[in-house]
Amino acid sequence: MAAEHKPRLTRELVAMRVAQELAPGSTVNLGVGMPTLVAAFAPPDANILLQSENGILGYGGFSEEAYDQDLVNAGGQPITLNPGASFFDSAASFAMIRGGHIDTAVLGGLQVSERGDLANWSVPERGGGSIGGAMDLAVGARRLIVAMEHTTKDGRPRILRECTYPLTARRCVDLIVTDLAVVEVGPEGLTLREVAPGWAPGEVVTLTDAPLTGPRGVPEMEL
Amino acid sequence: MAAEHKPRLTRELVAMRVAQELAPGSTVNLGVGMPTLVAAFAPPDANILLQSENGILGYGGFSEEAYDQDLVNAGGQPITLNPGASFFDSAASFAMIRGGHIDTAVLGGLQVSERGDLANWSVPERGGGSIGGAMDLAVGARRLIVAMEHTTKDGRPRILRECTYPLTARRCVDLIVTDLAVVEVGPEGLTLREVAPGWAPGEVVTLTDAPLTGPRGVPEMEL
Amino acid sequence: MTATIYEAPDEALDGISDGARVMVGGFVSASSPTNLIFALKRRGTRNLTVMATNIGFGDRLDELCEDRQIAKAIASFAVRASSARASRFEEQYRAGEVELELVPQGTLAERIRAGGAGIGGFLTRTGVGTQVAEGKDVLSWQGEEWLLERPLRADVAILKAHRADRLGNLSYRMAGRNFNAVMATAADLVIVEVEEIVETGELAPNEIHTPAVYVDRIVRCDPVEVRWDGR
Amino acid sequence: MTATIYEAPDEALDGISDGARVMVGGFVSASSPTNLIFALKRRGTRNLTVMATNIGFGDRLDELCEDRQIAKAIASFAVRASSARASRFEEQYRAGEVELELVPQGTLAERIRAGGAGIGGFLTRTGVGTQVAEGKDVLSWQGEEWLLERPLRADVAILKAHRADRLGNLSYRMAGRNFNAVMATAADLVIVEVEEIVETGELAPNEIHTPAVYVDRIVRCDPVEVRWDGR
Repeated sequence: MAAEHKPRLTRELVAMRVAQELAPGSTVNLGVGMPTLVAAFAPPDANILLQSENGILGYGGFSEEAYDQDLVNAGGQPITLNPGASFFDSAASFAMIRGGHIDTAVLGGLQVSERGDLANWSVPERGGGSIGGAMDLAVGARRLIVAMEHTTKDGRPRILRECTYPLTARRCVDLIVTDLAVVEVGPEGLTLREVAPGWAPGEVVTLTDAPLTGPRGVPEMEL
Repeated sequence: MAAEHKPRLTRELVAMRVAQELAPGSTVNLGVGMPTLVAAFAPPDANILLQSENGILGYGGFSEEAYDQDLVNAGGQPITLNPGASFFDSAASFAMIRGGHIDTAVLGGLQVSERGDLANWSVPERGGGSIGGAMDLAVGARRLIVAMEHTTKDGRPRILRECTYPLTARRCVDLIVTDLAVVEVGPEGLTLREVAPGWAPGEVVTLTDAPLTGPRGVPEMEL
Repeated sequence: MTATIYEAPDEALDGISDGARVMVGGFVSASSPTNLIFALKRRGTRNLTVMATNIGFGDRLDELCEDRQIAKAIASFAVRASSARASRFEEQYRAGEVELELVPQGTLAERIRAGGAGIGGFLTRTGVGTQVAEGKDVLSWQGEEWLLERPLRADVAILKAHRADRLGNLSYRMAGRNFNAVMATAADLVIVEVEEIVETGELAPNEIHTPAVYVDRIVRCDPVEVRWDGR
Repeated sequence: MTATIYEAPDEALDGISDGARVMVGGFVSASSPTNLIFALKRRGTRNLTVMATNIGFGDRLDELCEDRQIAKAIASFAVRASSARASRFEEQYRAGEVELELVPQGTLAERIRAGGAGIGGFLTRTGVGTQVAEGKDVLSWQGEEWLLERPLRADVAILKAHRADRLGNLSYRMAGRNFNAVMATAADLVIVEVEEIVETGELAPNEIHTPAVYVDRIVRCDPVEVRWDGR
């Protein structure tokens, strides 16, 4: 079977793999889109504090039933609160984000470069894009995980030597989790840490523009 | 009787005259020392909101009986709260002060220049001095009233062509109320607006280093 | 000054003129001043520069585009990267009919705070090396590059809080503080819709999120239901 | 990380070493971390740089001068202009034995906020044309001069709040927020004495002034009576 037709991880499985990265007791901000799904896979006893940039620390899950328009996350979704949750204004929220008080942010991505540059807010050929809190989170979080599809819909790599889309921030990404692989960004470039079940490292390398080191003996993700 | 031996206004009378300057409904910050006394003379029905830079808006008077160490003003004095009072932190308090949200600040003074420069925090010959909130209030308040003695204890003028003590801020004073006079600071210099009861304008001019315009027909203060 | 209480949102907007710079509080559905937005629509004021974190994503600010009242938006979310159903703002933006200054959300909040706090500018790492840095001063300090961002102020802010007292103190509900609390400090005229007005003294001192000194006008309105429409 | 609860203030200071930069919250008597100050005295840690809005004006920070633990203070009130009874800090300052960086109170609060908020500097009119401006960059903007002030951070902050929950959320009483709330954001290790520790969930979300993310250690202590001694 040609690599481009093999099954890839679903969005939920990518989120599940990202959730394994969250340290117990850490403070985490989940971006809109695929990163939002991570909340459902965080171990409930890990005491993870979820921060939402519209001014909430300690929200729980998503609940349509509990819908209250004054209690939505940064994606506008209805959420619940955990005991110990608190509210604050947007300036205080971004002081928290930009001041390095968020242990891990998980953002969606359009492109990541071999140096860890991230592009995730604009698709120039579509002539639009919005920044939201992405630039602040990319710069301010102590650790940045990007959750994205490994290639575009027409099969072009999203992990590149240089981003071609407008940047969100330079040298900000620490880990990339895609539907094909886990890739770590280090000072020397990118390292392939894990591949999706059923995928060979070489197949992943073929679908990656930037050079990946360590492609031999790379384990499959455990999900 | 030589001018230097004539009775001058007491601190309470200076404070009473300053209180006449406070517009109904205005937000006012009173510095430590003589300005603090102004609180007692503000008309109770004028709805003046007193701000204290340690994070209180809407305090009332001073009350030893009500002493609570968590409820003190910027001078460390025990205070009471009026209905509608609120608390905030020091960064928020100085955002309020520096952002132009205080209508009037009343500060003590050591020297004022003819341009309205204020020196009120350091006496170099004594080798000390502390700034506290004075520089922020001098720059941030919409209107700055200085309440001070017209001369030093040994009779030297405190209203000068140039301040000789370290400045609090340049061109910040709008009105000077002393134990001898009310002096307005304008773009063209200083104007003598009122004199203390029993004092002649010429006597005040003699005790003032900076030129004062309008010294004929100046009324006595009404207290 | 003690806040003035108005009977209806239309009256509360009295004095807003064409060309005004207007801050609009709320975060999508949370504590959005929707009654005041509707009143601004009825009023027909034109050529507005609107500052809001989002426009056209469930909030009702997009309705001001129906009669082309907005000339420029300063926002963090305004145009989708995806090809989803377009808001009116997006249509007008893509047609070159409205101007957009896209600002990172944290920089937007901090610029507004600076505008209210008498700060003449601040240095942030957000936006360095991106399109956001174009035309701005970049300063080096401690081995890093920092963008010098400037304060934002407005002629008018339209905001929503949960409760106000007669003096003008405000208390927000849940995640309602968001941009409302910062915008209250940074506009010459601050107009707030609230769900309830109580007597002065009924809000406890530590329950007040926006002190009365920041508030000029209050109007009681039933909240309008608004909902994020996805992205 | 969830805050750690300590049994005694002496243990809560574990790890503070000679030469540490220490922020001390409180405003004179209001929410002063006096139990932690006393513990720091007992500990005998030396060569400290202390950041606090006041020292020796009723607060008990002056007691650290008894054994010359303070090498430098960054403060807004520390030395009287008058010839009133001197604090130990004043005596040591006048004898040239301690260093003092005198900072306007608003600039001190804003520099600490900047340190906690990832701001690399900010422009203020406070201090322009005064001794405070010496050695600092002055930038012109909109026809005015602005001082570029830099952020402040510390190794440790010792603070007092009224109540904490087990997660580390803090609630202050009356005018207790003052410098405590900003310093909580700007130190690598944040240690807080509180009058009461409650179960997580017992502080209402809008009653929390310092979210748990900022707090490392909590210790329950009866408050010490302190009083302003005049100026």
